[in-house]
Amino acid sequence: MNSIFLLLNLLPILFLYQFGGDLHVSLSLTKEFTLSLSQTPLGTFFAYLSLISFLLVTIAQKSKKTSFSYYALQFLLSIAMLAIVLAGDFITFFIGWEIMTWSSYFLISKSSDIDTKSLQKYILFSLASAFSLIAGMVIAYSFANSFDFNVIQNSFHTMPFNIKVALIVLFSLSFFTKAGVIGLHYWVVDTYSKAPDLFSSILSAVMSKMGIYGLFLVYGHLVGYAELKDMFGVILNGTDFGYVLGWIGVITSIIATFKAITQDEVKRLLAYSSIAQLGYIIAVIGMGTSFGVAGAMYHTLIHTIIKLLLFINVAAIVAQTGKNKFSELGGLIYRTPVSFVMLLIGIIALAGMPPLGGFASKFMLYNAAIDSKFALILVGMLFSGAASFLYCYKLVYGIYLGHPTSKDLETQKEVPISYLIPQVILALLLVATGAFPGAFIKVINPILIEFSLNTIPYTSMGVMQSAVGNFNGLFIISAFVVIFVFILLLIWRIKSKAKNNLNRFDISYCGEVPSKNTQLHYGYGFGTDLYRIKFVNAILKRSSSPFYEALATQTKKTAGLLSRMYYGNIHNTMIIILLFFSALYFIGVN
Amino acid sequence: MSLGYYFLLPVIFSFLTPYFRKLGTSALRGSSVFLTFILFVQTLEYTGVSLPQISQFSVAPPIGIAFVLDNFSLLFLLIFTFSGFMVSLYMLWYFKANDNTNETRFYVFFNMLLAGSIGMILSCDIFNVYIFFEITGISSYALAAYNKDKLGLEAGIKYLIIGSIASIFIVFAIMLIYLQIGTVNIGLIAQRYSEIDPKIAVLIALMLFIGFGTKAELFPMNFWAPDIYQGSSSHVNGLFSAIVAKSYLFVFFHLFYLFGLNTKYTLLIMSLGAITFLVSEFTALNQKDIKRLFAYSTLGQLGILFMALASNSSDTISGALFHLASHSISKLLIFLVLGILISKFKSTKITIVGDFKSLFLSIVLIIGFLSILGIPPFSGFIGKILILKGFALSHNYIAIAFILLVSIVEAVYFFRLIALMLDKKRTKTSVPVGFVNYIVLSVLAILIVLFGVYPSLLTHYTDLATNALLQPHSYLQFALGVGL
Amino acid sequence: MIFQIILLIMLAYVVGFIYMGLYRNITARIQGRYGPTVYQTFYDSIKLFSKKNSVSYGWMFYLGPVIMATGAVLTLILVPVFSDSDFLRSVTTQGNLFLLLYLMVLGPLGNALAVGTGGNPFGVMGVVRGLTRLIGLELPFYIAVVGLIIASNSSDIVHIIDLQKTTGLNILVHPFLFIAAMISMVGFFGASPFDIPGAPQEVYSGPRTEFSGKFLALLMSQGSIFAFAKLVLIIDLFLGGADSLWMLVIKTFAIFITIIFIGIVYGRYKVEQAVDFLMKIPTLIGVIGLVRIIWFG
Amino acid sequence: MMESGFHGCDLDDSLKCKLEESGTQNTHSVMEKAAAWFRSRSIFVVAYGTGCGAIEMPPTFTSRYDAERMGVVGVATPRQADLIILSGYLAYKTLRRVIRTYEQMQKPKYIITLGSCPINGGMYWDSYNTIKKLDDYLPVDVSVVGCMPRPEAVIDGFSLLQKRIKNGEKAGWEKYDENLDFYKKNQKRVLGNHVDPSYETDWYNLENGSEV
Repeated sequence: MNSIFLLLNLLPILFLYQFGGDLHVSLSLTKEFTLSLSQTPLGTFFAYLSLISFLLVTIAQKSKKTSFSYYALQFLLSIAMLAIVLAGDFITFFIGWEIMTWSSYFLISKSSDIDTKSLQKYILFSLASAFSLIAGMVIAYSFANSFDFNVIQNSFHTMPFNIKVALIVLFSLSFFTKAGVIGLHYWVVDTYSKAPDLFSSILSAVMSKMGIYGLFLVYGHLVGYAELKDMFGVILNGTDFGYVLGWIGVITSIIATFKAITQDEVKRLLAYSSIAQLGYIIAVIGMGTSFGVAGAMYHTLIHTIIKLLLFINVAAIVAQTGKNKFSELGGLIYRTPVSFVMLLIGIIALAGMPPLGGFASKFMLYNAAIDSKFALILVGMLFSGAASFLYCYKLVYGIYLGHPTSKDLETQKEVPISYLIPQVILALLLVATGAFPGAFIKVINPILIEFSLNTIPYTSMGVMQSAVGNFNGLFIISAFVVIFVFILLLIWRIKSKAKNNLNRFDISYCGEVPSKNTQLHYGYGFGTDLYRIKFVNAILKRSSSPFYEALATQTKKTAGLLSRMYYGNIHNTMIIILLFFSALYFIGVN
Repeated sequence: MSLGYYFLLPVIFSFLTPYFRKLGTSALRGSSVFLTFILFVQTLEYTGVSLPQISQFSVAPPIGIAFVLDNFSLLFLLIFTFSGFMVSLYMLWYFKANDNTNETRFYVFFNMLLAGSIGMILSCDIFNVYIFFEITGISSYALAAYNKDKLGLEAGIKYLIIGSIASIFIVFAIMLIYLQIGTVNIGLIAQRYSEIDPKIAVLIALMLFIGFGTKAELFPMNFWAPDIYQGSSSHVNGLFSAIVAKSYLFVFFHLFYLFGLNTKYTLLIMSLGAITFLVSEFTALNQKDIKRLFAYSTLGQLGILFMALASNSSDTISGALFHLASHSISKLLIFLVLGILISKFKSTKITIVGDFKSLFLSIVLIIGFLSILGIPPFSGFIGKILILKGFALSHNYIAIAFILLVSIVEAVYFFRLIALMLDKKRTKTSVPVGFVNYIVLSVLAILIVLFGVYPSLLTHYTDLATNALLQPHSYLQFALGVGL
Repeated sequence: MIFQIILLIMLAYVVGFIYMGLYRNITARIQGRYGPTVYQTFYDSIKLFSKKNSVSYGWMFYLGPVIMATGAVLTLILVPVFSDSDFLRSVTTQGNLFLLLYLMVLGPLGNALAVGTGGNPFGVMGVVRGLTRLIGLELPFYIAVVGLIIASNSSDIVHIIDLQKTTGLNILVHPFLFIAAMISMVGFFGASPFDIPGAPQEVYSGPRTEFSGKFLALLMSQGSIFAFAKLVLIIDLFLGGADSLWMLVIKTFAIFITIIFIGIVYGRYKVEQAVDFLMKIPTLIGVIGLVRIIWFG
Repeated sequence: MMESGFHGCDLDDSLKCKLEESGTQNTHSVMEKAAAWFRSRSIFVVAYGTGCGAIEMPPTFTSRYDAERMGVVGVATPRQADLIILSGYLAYKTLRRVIRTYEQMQKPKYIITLGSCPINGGMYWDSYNTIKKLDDYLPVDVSVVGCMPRPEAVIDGFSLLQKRIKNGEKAGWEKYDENLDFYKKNQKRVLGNHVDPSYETDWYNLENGSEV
């Protein structure tokens, strides 16, 4: 079954490749509705991104017992996403969007530890997002008389100002919910952590990117960055709109980063990290400059790769050990060395460390902020980046380093090869993007042209060019490797004998001898310091859940109040009818 | 076939039912299937004919009946006959699976119900409308109570009382009209309605509004409805939801537009529809009884229909009619599936949807749910988006916001049910579906999907129906031409 | 080219060690002691390299210090030590200030992996304290760097140095940024009051707890190279760089002695106090400088 | 102050100590001589404050006497240390930790004891839970006598140790390696079977039929 669906997943890629970037199909549903696919450079990028992700995840599913319906739904999901990114009008977009919503809902429900509350959270937020989208699209229709993107784009500037703002707000809300902007992220963490382990990678790596695609579509294509600038005016070197979005993104990423550090469940940490990383993208997506778009695109690519890698890695570990908490894992480094290296590459990129692709995308993001002179936003981004080192380290330490917290961890074997193949591919991609950061500029430039922005100069594969300095990824990575090897050889040559097979309990422990019962894994203690820092404590204490819980309670109360009306006896009904009639009569006559 | 047979055939079959019973149960059941099949096929034939059409039966002039079929009533006729056909097929299974001595009684009133509701939408004489109104009413009371259990009897009695009150209002209205204009022909009334003294006109409008509004389950006259749904069998609920409520809705809006009430009362009906939608969806949240839950859901959808149909704009109405058709099919599907579950578990708690194990039932049930929620690629989506698009074109953004916000509340309980179905921790019992149900339910589900992916099948008719409703010249011509 | 780089590393090594020795010596003098010779750290390093054995908990433990040293050396060659040297300029333009900001953390994170592998909870506690402190420590420094980048409209250090020849030294033009950066620098040097990660009274010596022999020696060596690189970075950013060895020594020493003097008079902050402090006063100073640049610059 | 040597193993006669008098040259190549010089110039101390001698340590390392000028500096962990200072009597309980600490130090490593107690039990000569002669359990390099020795004496001890390191004389850790049986046997006598963590001395404990 796996191989069948592997081939099936290859089909859309081949199909897309066959059309060579110029796919325009349309099919009339009714006299008003047309289903149309229209390929743009932006859509093509996202299409390949999602399709290849699905392919890799399907490879990883090989060794996990997976039912036919799971595969079928996943395939349906990939087709729905293809429809979203290739859609030429809102109807197609929305149909794809909703099929994505419910097929992912059923996929999530296949997890063994899902509960009704999380499912409800997911679907309600998804539907709220969809309804916000539908509101936007019908309002746009009422002025453009068409759901076609190009028609809406052409008639957008003729709409009244308040309608323009309403449209931007509605679409933004919808896509923000999907991307999990803080405040609207209530569903994200539970869903990501409780979904089937491999499906979490799709959720985080691909599905959240559909929100980003939507934002690009609206800001870049439908509204247009020039129009945004005209509408909202200019602050510093950027737009007011970009400034607001910048703060939204930065606050999202700072809060989510701190929340991530304090999580005990591996997938919850990754979920918060996902929110934080998408915060970066949102921070620059509205800036309306070439670098803003390029940074957001680049980070989209890198984040997809990283999150696929990390979630597949974690899924493999969870499948292998049956544990998903930092306090229950640990010390797997020499049991599963390949997995460890893969995760290491992932977190180096996640932290934005230089030799790998993570830095290239961060650099683009920072350049975007510099370009618009949004200094404090840039500082915020850097700050959240610095805080993210903590959760990156927690991720690798909690699972692989330190001490095994239970006996069965000491006898684990390396995870199945099918989990490792996609990880190796993704890790190589991260190295490649790190070494050749400039190569991606070629992909971005057509999109910038599509958005009628200036293109970014391209010099060579290895060099990332920017207005305020550039960096040579190839040089950095080769210098790193050369120095590393040099120092390694040096230290290797030094005679001081390294005693390698040291027992893991043989540590400096104040002269004591720790035993198997001694709690030596520090996985649990991470982030407790943070609660004592006033500023961070203020963030960690707050949560969006009281608000939504209160909303749910109030809704229930209202429902209870209203339903009391329906439990009266027949006399009351009659009296109500008569009273209503007389009331209406007097109003009507007078 | 003359239009009159739409009324006559069911009546005749209804009266013949005891004799069919004597021929054997299969003849009894077969007769109903045959009848509904004939009616449905006949209706399909009318789709290709130029409309309106008229046929009259005069006993001795001026006593007689005249039927007019225009595009608006054709749509309803399609829905009714199709739903009737589906239900009668379903009953083949139902009576086999459940020992029920009331079989004959059911078929009598089922045929009668069809006769009444079809007569109501075809008649062009307001007094005949009233008569059919009563026929429909009486058969529904009987159907509600035919289980003869406590809840069923309570439902029947309640329904009877409320129905009588509604009829009183209608009779008064008809009397007033007759006193003022001296005719009961709808065409003539429509022409001369403006001549009525405005104060009396208000009174007539309100009485008609209360009478039909009560039956069409409009807030605040719908407090009886959930009790009735709770007391009746599930397939009867399907009939109520797909046929009965829709037939009252038809008359309500037919008169609404013919009498030119749309100029004055649009806002009132729209806001009442909105409140219906809001109140019922919120109330549905806390329901523990599955039939009651879907009663509220039906009320809510009717609320949307009231909002959209009263909106005076052809786009919205066309969308509303699409939604109406889609809702009839989806609700019928849901109620039939629930019937299967209820007869298996002998319980009406909402948890029964989490207890059964049948892939087929799960899939069709979820299709029904998603369609009602308006999620693509199912027919409910097209209906909803058409309605919203219509509101958007008339720049009625408040209505859009309202529908979408309340829809989220609706989603809460629908997805709670779906989550129950998907909950792997519950112990699941397999449920026998029955061969005929496979056909019935798949046809319904396929139609939902078909209208979802290929809506122009249906939009063709809804557009014609909208035109017929908003520009009733040809209808009026025919109605006036009734030579009684 | 390789030769030049090796020469540079040697220079950094020697100067770094002497500075570290001076650090101990000056500290001793301030405390009224005679103190060790300035070469003491060099002796320590050689002694550690010549230890008969050094514990290792596997290959990741082995590689950690190497990664850390790589980070330090890479940082060094990307900071223009001599602002006039064409060769160094060409090398440093391969990177930029953002790259340096991240490279400066790369080493410690690499080493943190080794610490984690070592399995000593005290070591990991040290790392976590270090990373937590880093949250606060980086903030003023980031503000300063971002301010400079925006003020000179370039993240290229060479360009920032060149610009100071016309506009005047950044320490005078942007004093607020300099103060913010200096407070961070105190922490980057592990001087009081921000020396909580390796507080010997609490967590042994923090991240270095399990390192012995050649690994400890490598860590010490990279520490001095890294310290030198950081000093050079500060003088490049704020003091217009150095074009000769003498200028380099004088300027770096000036910065260095300031840091020593700050470090010697303060007690140790707890980690939350440190972050709290860093998020308040230096950040505020930095923001004032930043706002001055963006809105009034 | 006296130099510690192996002048008799009165506690156990079954094992023979391979005694070598101190003063033997152990360094041959230039490299090793240089290394020995550097070692003597830089001594990292883990100060194990047993007994009353702990009070003498702070003055030794702080302003008044400043051992750092000789390159002697305190560190926190045994992994980094070259020298352990035991500053007083050693109860059995303490001995267990001291042995553990000593074995975690990296070679070359040295021991300096302060006061009389580690030499002959001092005032605890008839205590039921105090060892009398540390040299039977761990190889002491330098014993600084006195009750308690003043910091000057301690520093004198340091310089003696430095001289011995510089000269490449055979140090205690080498003797410990060579006579491990002897030391372990003695340690076991006072500490019972659980002398050390099993992974260090599996061979030893298993030989005696005890499970750890």
